[in-house]
Amino acid sequence: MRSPRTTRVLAGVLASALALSACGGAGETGGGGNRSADSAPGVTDDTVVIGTHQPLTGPAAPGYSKISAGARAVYSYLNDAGGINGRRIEYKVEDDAYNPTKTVEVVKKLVLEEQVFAIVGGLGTPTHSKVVEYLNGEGVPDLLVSSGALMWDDPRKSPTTFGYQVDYTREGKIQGKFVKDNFAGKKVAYLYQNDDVGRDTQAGLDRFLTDEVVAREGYDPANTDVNPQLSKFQQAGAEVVVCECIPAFTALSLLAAAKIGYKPQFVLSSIGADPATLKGLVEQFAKQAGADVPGEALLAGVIGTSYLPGPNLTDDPWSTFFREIHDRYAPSEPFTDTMVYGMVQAFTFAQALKAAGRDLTRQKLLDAMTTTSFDGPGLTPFGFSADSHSGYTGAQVIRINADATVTVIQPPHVTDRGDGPVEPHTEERPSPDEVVLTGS
Amino acid sequence: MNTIWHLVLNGISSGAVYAALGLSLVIIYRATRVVNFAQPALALISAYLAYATTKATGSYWLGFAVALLAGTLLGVLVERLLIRRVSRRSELSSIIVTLGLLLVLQAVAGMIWSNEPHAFGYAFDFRGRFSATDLFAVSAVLVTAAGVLLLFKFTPLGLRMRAAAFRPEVAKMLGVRVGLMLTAGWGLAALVGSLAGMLAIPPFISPNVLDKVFVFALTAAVLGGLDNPVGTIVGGFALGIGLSCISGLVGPELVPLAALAVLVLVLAVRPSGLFGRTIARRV
Amino acid sequence: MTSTNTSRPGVAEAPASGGLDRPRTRVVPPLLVHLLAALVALAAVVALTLLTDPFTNLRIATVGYYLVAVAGLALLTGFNGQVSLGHGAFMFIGAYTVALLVLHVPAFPLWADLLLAAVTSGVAGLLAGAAAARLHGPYLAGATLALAVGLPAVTQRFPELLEGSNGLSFTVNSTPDALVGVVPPTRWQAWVVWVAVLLALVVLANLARGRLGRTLRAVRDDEVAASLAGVHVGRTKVLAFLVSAVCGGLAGGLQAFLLGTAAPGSFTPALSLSLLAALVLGGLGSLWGALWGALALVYFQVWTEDFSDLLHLPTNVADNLPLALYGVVLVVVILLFPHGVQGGLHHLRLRLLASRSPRRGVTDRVTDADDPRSEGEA
Amino acid sequence: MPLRDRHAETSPTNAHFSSAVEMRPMTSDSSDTLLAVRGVTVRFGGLVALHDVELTIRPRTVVGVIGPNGAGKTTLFNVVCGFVRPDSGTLHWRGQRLRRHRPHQLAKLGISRTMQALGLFAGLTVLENVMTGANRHAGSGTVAALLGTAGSARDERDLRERALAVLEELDVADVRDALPGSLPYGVQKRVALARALVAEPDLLLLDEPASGLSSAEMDELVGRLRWLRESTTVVLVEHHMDLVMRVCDEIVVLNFGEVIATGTPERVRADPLVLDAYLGNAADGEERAGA
Repeated sequence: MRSPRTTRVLAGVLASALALSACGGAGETGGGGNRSADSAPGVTDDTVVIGTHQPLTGPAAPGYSKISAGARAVYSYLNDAGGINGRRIEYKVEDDAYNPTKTVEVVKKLVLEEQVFAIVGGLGTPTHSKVVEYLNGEGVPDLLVSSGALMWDDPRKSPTTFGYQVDYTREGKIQGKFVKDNFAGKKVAYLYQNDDVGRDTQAGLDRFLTDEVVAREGYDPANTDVNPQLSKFQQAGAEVVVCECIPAFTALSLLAAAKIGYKPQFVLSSIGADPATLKGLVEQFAKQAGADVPGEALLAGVIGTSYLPGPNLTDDPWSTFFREIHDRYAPSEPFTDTMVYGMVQAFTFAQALKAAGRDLTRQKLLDAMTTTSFDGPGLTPFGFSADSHSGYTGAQVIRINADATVTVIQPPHVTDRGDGPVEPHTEERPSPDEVVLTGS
Repeated sequence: MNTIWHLVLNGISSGAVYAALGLSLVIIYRATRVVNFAQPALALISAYLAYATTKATGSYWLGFAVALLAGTLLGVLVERLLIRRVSRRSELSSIIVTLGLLLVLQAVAGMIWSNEPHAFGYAFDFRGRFSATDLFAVSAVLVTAAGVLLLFKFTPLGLRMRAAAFRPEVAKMLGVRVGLMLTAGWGLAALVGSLAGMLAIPPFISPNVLDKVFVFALTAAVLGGLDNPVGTIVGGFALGIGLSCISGLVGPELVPLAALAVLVLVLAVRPSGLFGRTIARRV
Repeated sequence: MTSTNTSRPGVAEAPASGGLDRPRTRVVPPLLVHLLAALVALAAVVALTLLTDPFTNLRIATVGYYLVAVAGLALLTGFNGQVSLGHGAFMFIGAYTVALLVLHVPAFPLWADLLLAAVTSGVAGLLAGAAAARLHGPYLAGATLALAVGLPAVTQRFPELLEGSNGLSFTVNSTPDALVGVVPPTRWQAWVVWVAVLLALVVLANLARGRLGRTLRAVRDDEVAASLAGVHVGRTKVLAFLVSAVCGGLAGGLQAFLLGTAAPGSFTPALSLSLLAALVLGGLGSLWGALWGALALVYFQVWTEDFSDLLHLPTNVADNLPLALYGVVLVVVILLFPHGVQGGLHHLRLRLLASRSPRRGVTDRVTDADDPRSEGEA
Repeated sequence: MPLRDRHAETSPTNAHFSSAVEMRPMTSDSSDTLLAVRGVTVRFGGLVALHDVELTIRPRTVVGVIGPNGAGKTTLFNVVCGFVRPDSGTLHWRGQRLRRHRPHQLAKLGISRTMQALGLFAGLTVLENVMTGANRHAGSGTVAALLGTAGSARDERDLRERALAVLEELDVADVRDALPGSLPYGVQKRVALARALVAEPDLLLLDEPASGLSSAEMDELVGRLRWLRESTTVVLVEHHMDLVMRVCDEIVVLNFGEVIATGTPERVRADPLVLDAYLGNAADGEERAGA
């Protein structure tokens, strides 16, 4: 029934479409190099504007929404003390709800509309990975990404991106060696988040653990029922469960094990081993668990890794330093590892900003990232150099006590992403008094 | 075999929750032909109130009572203030209004109690393959469901509620206060929904905690037939057990896909759910 | 965009007078009219992008792809009365199609990628429509919600190809070499998006204003009567699903092109629900409503976030304020302006006409327009 | 008793005497018969809605199907329209057997129907309602409509003109831009009739065309039905004996799903069985017309 006219119109549409095809392949990379980084948008005589994207709402907000609160407290502290090189830091936080589409939108907003000088601590692998290419293309410093993915360390492809966390593989290696050394001959199970966190951590663990591993089970962050996984571990007779989980799933796993009367040794990744948060989540259930399990026993004895001076390292001067800032600038928020995570991040950025000097450009900030020796607040050094943008290079191993304090059971060790050994890190860190950022 | 048994036990208690929340949707759908997307938010707010009460007094059961009471009250208020104005309009209007309410209430919860998770206790000891808490959940849901059915079938109030829902004009002529009955229906539904929330939320409460549960509860209700309480209860338990088995045997990431597949398969054969009545063709 | 307000009585009908004794003149094909209107709209968009900064250009492009998504939904839900809570699933399909093509078949030109995104999504829409054609009201709503929740889980099943929950990231090269450095990238992107959007809208306007649009609405109002009038009800419903899925796929593809991402976290049920909310805010039953809805989707959030920043509230309140305001607006609009922005504008215009020529009895029609219209089955 | 004999003729045992309507000239089924219903039985669960019903419709006639409430009149229409599948029996349209036909195919076959509940499209204007009924005349396909070709525009103009013509014919063209819900019931009924007529059907099935009309409107309807007979064939289901007696060439009386009488109005009027059926249903208030 198609009229000749219809055919003609169809032909016309096709022809014009073909004409458009002169544009070339959509996936072929075009010419044009990176923007010059030797500029300084967002910088005035007395301010520097920086931005970040964080999940303040939505399903990922629990656990992460307080990082920017910690960072903000540190910036307020620094600004009250006169700023860095005479400049106040203006900290713009955009909520991306952990939705990659929104991440791209808000980051472009920060860069194009807010004219930020740098992006600091953008959170999340699925989210931040979508803006790395853009930020590098625009020459925007993309510092201290809040994720342990390996991809931030790629100086050739992404010269302006720098990691922050100890990456998942390094951490896996440290955990793997620790388990191998301290739980020789015991059966091990992995509970992993079914994304790059799980994949990269297992790569590290597997360098030391092979035949010991009797079960590997993934969990999906959208599915809070982990009873099936823990049941399988119990049936496989696993005595050590390495849990590469975010805090909520660490807590869920502890409770699921308690539910089925399964008592393995838990070994937690740093991302899910925040004692203060975990205590808040599980202590009530420990109380409920009755007589045969002493109070708070759910958490007691759990082993984890950490690389920051968390709230529980009470004899660490940095921990005290941050607690003081917290008490003054964010007293209403709980003082947790999450908070310290944001605080150390902000402090580290301030160190780089200080080192970049008064005559600030983006290139100078990037140079400062690789030349500054960031001794402290972190427990291990960063891997920053001309050919590495890797964040923290190691971690210590802690045991959580019944009262949610922690005992360091293995001092900080460092390693690399490859075949390198896991070695103790011995250098002393300076105290907060010795790192002077403000004033002239 | 052992594994499957464990998975089934595990699924029964989550199924109880889907059944209860699904039942609350069905009660409202029968009464006002509205699918209440705000139901998880009503349950959320009442659970947060329970959380606050328990924290202040130390008594779980006082919090439990507050949740049920607050839930009922919220349901009544929502019907009086919002639904009454839109229920005679299109289906879409009520969907959007309840969605809007969902957003507002979740945001309010986040404003008051923050978006961070808080520990939220179980009613009884949670330990054991089929713990006291699981037993409580299942029996509470079954008792509630039975109560709702008996109320509808055998009490004058239930009769009036049904009359108001299905033949409002006739009911009005017979002296039934139709508006009051619809309000009562919402109150009852929100009560059941709050119970579901109290059972579903532990161990942690945060503003989005009931989102997934709600999707599965709606799936269960659609599976069972939206105007059929018994079908929804059966659908809820079946879905709980089925999804637990899929999570344990195939992979946890397949759970949402499996729910979709089951729904498509069932609706392809029976467009009004397993136990739903097919709407007679009007000619 | 052209006036497609065919569901309203009277005033919007272009040749309202004339009737039977109008001489048989040559008809102007709707295609021509709509293409001309699209050209005018494109000129306006280009002018707007020239006047605004790069980031606003990006927002203009964002409005564009949301517009085509909401317009597709308008056809399905507004015109045809099938309430879909899972429209985001089609955007998901479109976005991943473009992403995979850009990554694995880089030689394909952009228009081919977008076309394939629309086609792939259309096939999915055909399947979904065939399954949904027998479902009514809340059963359809429940099934489509399950679609929105379930489909993105596919990425977990094929982590090698689809990169699991992290999703795919890529850069789409679209600026012709001659324009590199001349036209800012976001401006060029906005142009590309709007060309595609307007082409899609031309087709949608052809459909909405013609016999098919009338058929869709007839099926919405009364399936039995429609079938007696010779309308194949099932096929019509599937057609509505197909067209709206094509639009959804195109929107997803444009989003992927614009933002260089395709990740499951972008296609949550919240996206589907906000598309539906935007449609209702803008006004059902008219493609203009989709425009207002898309604008609201993009700008409402911006304004509320700016607003909550201004107030210096505690973080818990400030973080949640935009969400709360969005919810309040949804409720208020439904309660006070049940026909959305477009309904309000229409009302206003009729009022103005009525005050200008009181004899025409337009006031009656104003009440007509306010009659609650039946959606889906009575 | 002739009536009993005739009734016996329709029973399955005598099915080969298929000439059910006595009046009908004894010609073969195909040449002079528009629609033939043969031995149709419909059961809903245990209830027999139609039992072995025979009906023959010749061109250019007005046939009335009457009977008390629940006699199976609308079910008969629904069988013809394909909404209800008969448990046994056949339908022939112009001599062709209709097998598993669906409602939407009727328009193409040349059969239109109005509904008791009108079924006007509430969101469409009167003109659009009627244009929907004219779809049968649209020549261009879906693709052309999507592309908005000149062909589809010509179609659209054609449909519009056809619709307007019918609206004028029924004196409702002045409300063409109104939504049906805002119109008086009588006008709505005319719009529904217009929607059925615009398809230019060979057979028009009217379900209760007179219900809810004033006596003036009823007179108008009678005139219109007579006028319709000039160009088409009408079958109407009706309670109003008065109307039926005035306009029908032929009447079929149903009771409890069975044809109890057929023939001219005069014959049916005189049939004691019919009287019985109606008096037996004394509650039937619609019968006030006092035939």
